[in-house]
Amino acid sequence: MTVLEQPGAYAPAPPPSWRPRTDAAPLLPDAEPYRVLGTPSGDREAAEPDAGLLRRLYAAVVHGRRFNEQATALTRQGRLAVYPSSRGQEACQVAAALALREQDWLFPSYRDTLAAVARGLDPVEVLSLLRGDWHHGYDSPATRVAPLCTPLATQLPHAVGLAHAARLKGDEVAALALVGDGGSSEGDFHEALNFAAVWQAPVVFLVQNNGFAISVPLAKQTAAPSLAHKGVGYGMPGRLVDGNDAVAVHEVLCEALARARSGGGPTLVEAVTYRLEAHTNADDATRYRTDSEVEAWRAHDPVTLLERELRSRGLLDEKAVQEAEEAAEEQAARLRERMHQDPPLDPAQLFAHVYAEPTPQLRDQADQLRAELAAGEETR
Amino acid sequence: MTVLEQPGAYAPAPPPSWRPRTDAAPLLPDAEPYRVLGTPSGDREAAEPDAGLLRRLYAAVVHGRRFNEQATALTRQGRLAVYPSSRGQEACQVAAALALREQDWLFPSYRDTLAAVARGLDPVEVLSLLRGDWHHGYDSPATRVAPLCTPLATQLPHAVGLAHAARLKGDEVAALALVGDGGSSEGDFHEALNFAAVWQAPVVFLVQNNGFAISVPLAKQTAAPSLAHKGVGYGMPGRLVDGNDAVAVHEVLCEALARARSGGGPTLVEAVTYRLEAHTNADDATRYRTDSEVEAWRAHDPVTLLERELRSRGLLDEKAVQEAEEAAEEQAARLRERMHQDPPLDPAQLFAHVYAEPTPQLRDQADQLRAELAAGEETR
Amino acid sequence: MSTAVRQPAAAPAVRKPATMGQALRRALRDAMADDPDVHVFGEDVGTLGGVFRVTDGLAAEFGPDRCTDTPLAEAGILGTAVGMAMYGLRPVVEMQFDAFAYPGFEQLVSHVSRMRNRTRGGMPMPMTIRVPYGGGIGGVEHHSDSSEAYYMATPGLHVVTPATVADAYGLLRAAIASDDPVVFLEPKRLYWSKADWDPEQPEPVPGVGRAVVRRRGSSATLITYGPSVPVCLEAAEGAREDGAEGWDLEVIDLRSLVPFDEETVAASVRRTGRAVVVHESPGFAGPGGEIAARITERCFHYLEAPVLRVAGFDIPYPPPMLEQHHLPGVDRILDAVARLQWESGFTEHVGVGEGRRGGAV
Amino acid sequence: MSTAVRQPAAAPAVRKPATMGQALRRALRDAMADDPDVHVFGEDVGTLGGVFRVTDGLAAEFGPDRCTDTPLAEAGILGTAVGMAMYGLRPVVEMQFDAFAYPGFEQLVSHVSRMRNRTRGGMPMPMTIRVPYGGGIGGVEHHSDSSEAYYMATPGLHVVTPATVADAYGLLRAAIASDDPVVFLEPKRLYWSKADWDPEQPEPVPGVGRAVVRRRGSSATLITYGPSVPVCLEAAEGAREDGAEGWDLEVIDLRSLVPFDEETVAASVRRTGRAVVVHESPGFAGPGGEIAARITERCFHYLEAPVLRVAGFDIPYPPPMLEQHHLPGVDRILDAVARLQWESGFTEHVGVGEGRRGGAV
Ligand SMILES: Cc1ncc(C[n+]2csc(CCOP(=O)(O)OP(=O)(O)O)c2C)c(N)n1
Ligand SMILES: Cc1ncc(C[n+]2csc(CCOP(=O)(O)OP(=O)(O)O)c2C)c(N)n1
Ligand SMILES: [Mg+2]
Ligand SMILES: [Mg+2]
Repeated sequence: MTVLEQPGAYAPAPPPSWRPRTDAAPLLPDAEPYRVLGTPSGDREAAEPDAGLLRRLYAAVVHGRRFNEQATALTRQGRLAVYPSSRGQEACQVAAALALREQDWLFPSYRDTLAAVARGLDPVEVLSLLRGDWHHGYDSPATRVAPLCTPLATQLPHAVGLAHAARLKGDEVAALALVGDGGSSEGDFHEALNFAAVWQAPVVFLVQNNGFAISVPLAKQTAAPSLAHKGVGYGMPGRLVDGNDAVAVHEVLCEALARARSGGGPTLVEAVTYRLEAHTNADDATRYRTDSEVEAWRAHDPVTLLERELRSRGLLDEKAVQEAEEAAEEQAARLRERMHQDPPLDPAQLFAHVYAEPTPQLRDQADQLRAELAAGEETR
Repeated sequence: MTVLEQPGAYAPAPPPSWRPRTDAAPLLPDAEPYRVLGTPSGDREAAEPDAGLLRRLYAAVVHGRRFNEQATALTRQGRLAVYPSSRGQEACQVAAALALREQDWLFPSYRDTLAAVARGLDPVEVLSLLRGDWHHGYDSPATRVAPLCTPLATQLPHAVGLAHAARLKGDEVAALALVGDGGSSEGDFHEALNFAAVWQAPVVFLVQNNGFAISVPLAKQTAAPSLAHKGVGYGMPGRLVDGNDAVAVHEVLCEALARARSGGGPTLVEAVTYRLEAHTNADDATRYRTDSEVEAWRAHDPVTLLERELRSRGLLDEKAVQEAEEAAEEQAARLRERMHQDPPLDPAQLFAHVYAEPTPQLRDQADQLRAELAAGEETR
Repeated sequence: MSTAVRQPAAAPAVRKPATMGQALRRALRDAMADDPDVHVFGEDVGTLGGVFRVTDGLAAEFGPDRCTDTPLAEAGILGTAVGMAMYGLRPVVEMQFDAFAYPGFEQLVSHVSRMRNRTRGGMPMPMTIRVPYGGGIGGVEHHSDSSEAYYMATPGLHVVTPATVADAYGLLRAAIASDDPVVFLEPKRLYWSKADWDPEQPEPVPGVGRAVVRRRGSSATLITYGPSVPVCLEAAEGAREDGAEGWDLEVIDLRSLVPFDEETVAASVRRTGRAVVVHESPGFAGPGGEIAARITERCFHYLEAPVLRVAGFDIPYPPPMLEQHHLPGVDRILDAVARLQWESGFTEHVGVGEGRRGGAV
Repeated sequence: MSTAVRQPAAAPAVRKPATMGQALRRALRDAMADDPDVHVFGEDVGTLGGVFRVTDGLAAEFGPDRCTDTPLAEAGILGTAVGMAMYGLRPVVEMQFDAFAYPGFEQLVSHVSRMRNRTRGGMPMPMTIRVPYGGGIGGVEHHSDSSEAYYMATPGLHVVTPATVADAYGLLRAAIASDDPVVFLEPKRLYWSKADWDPEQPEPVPGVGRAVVRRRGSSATLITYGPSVPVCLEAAEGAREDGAEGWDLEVIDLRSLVPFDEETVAASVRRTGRAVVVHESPGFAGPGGEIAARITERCFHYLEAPVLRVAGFDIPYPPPMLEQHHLPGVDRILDAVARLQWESGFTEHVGVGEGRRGGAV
């Protein structure tokens, strides 16, 4: 058959299967990060944030700030192997925790200890990974907080799978997955967002863009107008929010989570924020950034922003500030005290959970270690 | 230090480091795939395509159509292990090859045999992978065509690295990397596009969206408005083109490649096309798609579209058509004849190129095989 | 749940020829019918029924939510499977070909294999990862890898592979019923192998982790698994006529690489005093090293000769037209058996395997 | 090009204490200075100088185009490195930690290791992949893997690891000079190990692929590499006082796992008649299996006892507070040496390693 025999008129038609699958415009982020704090209420889309919420957020960021300080101090005291501080990102951490309903799930990265704590988990259990007594310390199914995840972006497909499973089971559950700006470059980020959009899974991705992946600034990480612009490429809305504005983050996440729960599909949220401390206590941030940059961000501090809002609305006086700080101090003291106790360690745990049933080989190895330890005891 | 001591006025300012890094609007694709053939010339942005180019494209698609038929026939004759036909995608294949300059590089996938052949490579060498005499048959550095790549999307970072290296060396080289709609879901796609944009590497990504990844239709692959919409998420322009319109594909690729060579950075091009045959000769397409869908696409055949354009412009008469087909037939006959000769096979090659110098172990293994073969000869 | 292999009601056995592919499909079907938490997903497993048709009909029977075509992304498949398992499902995923499981390697090693241990049992990963593996089917590059060495070296994974139609069913049921992740390696070239088999009365297998003696023998033990089992059985038949007085070879089908059934293997080798490990995957740092080392540790004084290995060469898998040279065949196995020092003469200064063919197997 | 290890001009040797990290940095610097095609890139290797500071100062000296911070994506790093090598560059990439190399596994296995073979030598991959590996530094999860088994099982890769300051320099120069891809494993806990070393007159190493006897001995051979070399040397010192009459242990530092230096190892074991393989990575299907099997094949009749293995347990790497129980230490090594059947009594019915501790090492 030659092409000459091909039937049909020379119709100037578009390719048959071409149909834009969705309207792109509503998926694109606004040009400026969404803010509530410090913007005149007339300019705001949403209703005035309610006083109760403001107070809860405030108490939580004050506590969060103190928690970060305490955890960093614990590294100096040899009580934590390492701590990646979220100082400067408390608004994101706290808003993420408070936006969740009881039945929702949180998928944190290694930097999101505070989000788990703000959700009400026992801080000592949350710090297990970073203390090094085990890889993970809390009851994930009971708390609905997945383990703090170290390999970057790998927790994102987990969140998608869990959200999808919940939907298949008919449960009204949403998953909120946290990742960093650096993590957005990993293949797992891409695959997770794509699965989420295709499956219309009830999941929200919160990218905490804190400007750096260890030493690598955002400009070396991406050339995109914003990370939120990645959403349209998956067919999900991308939202840009001021990550130091706890109220704005909370509002955007609540909206996205509600949409997810009601079958509206996933959302990508980019929160623009800043890591005020080094990557971890082991890092030296002066090698890759200037004091003046850090100073500029200190002037946009999430705790201060919130405090001023509350003050300006007459929701906070000196006494309330002091109370919040005392409460935070007290929790820090309790944490310090508990962390200064050596955790119980049982070498037999090394073999206990590799499989549901230890293999014969693992049983032998557990026996060997037990014998070694017993011999060690004897000679002591 | 308490937050109360924090200095600075309560300034309603955006977060300090927030600046949209690029203007998103020019990166977004048009709503409709770009077409030239069949559109009134008054409506066109670019100049009337030149007659010489039209003739070259026409000759190449006619040849390409016949080549695909011949290769598929060779699978039935046991002369190819497998053949993934690009029938229906000849316009993309040919335009990709013809858009390249001498010094540019092509990074094909397993389906892009025809692009390599249209670039002038020896078809027998190009078919080596699919015949199974070796994994790769042509001289890549000399032809500047990377090996046909089987693991999906893995060739994309190679193209980025090569383009980046060329730029570092000061050479005016661009790389054109081909991938399918299915391949766009892989993490390597994401990582490659991101590296390309950050490095402003001279590379163009051509996604041949043929509607299917084996049996999986595009709707199960992505929820995006179009694959071209992924560009903005990396900070590179996304272009949408009618993939059956050889002139349009050629124009868009030439423009993108020129921009790449001159330091303007990468481009993502989505060509909307269709795979008229099954995934490979081993596949049964009736399991997952209807005849009527295929028929609709036959009415938008890339060879017919081009032929009619040439005819309507008086560039093609009966005689020229016949000549083109005779030339294609002749090349097919030569290919058939050559492919019916058994390729030279040397088992020693198994060990020759694993390392620059075979390890002692490999030398022993090569000796072993040689001895076995010699023993086999004797007993015969 | 973990041992919920369906016990079919007694009925007159109807044993008809079935292929391994059919037995695998039946195992998936029965597992899905028995447990609504079993979900099958992967590339082309739905409408198409998989490129090897192992999932054929499942989407039609159980709907697209139970048997789902995913986007084309292996890390995404394994990663979402982790999340689904976290929520209590029992995912059964398909990697389309061995080499196409590699993009998911991080999810497999860093999460699938470690989640139970990480969470001290709080979040088990009852997941089955089906991987068609091995060569001999004329596949072009990346379609014939034997990747078992990678999985064996990853604590937390079970690694299982059937060699018979009956085991294909039984092992896959056991894998899906396991509360641990199982890498289920399907020998591609045995998909079309046939045996008389009654789908209504499938033989149970004794869970994951038990080897089986496929042929009794007294001269030496061939230890193998998956696609090499039929080859070893053929070699054992050939060995009767071979050698000075003929060898009577025992053949062990490991079925499970992890856990490794040391008892069965050691008992055999102690009896025969000689052993050859046979597999397709490259010899260097392949399964055979572990197996030979382990046998030697446990049976040293029973060994008349070192444990030898017949394996694929230490090369990337060859193109179709050369693969027959790579695959361990009957002759190569019998050559190795012949080198098991039958004369029992200890050669001063020349270790076994020192000779021309020494390093190769 | 391929052997362009700089021969420094003769000068009076100034041997000052240097760390392994410094020697590695110096090797990178010298390689970059000698060959403009050597490009270093990876996560945080530029401005920061790498999380272990091995690339410190390179971006300043050679500019950001020669020492480049990449986006955070390991497959992207390895994949672009393949493309750069195709264009004639010699990429030296860093994977930040062992476990974070896994996302790049497909690029490594399917392309880096196979490109030369695929193109019949037309497109070699002169690439060095630096991977900090192993534990003992108190790292939290995913920061202490020993992933060498995966690389060893991948034909087409060289796998190399230094144990001394001098070798760190010499082997890294050799790796970069190699026209083949080299996975260069850097023992994390030896980064800060010190030795007197003259950066102006670095000792050459005899290319990639040669083991070295670090300590002469006659009773038995310890075969090891990387982070376990100092432990084995310490064990050897301890062994003098241990046992009935004290053991005089030979210690071999393999330096290169691929190619594997069979000659050096076999010569030693034939002399001593006993051997223990020591490494941190899990024992099951780990490097020790291959090494023990290979020694046994070649030295069977010289062996007084089976080759034993002391390795990490078959578990995911433990959290910092428990890692000392996992790491092969002096006592565990000496225990294994003690089990090398010094009484030479053949125990009927009980194979070696049958006892309580049998399966573990
Ligand atoms: C797959 C992987 N690669 C590399 C690392 C090492 N690493 C740990 S944190 C980090 C930077 C992460 O940056 P970002 O995602 O922006 O999160 P942030 O630390 O700023 O919260 C890197 C490279 C890792 N954990 N996982
Ligand atoms: C990493 C990887 N996973 C799976 C496959 C198996 N496979 C080969 S082709 C194909 C479909 C590819 O679809 P698409 O990218 O749209 O390209 P097309 O075949 O339509 O040209 C699949 C799944 C592969 N080659 N590589
Ligand atoms: Mg960051
Ligand atoms: Mg396609």
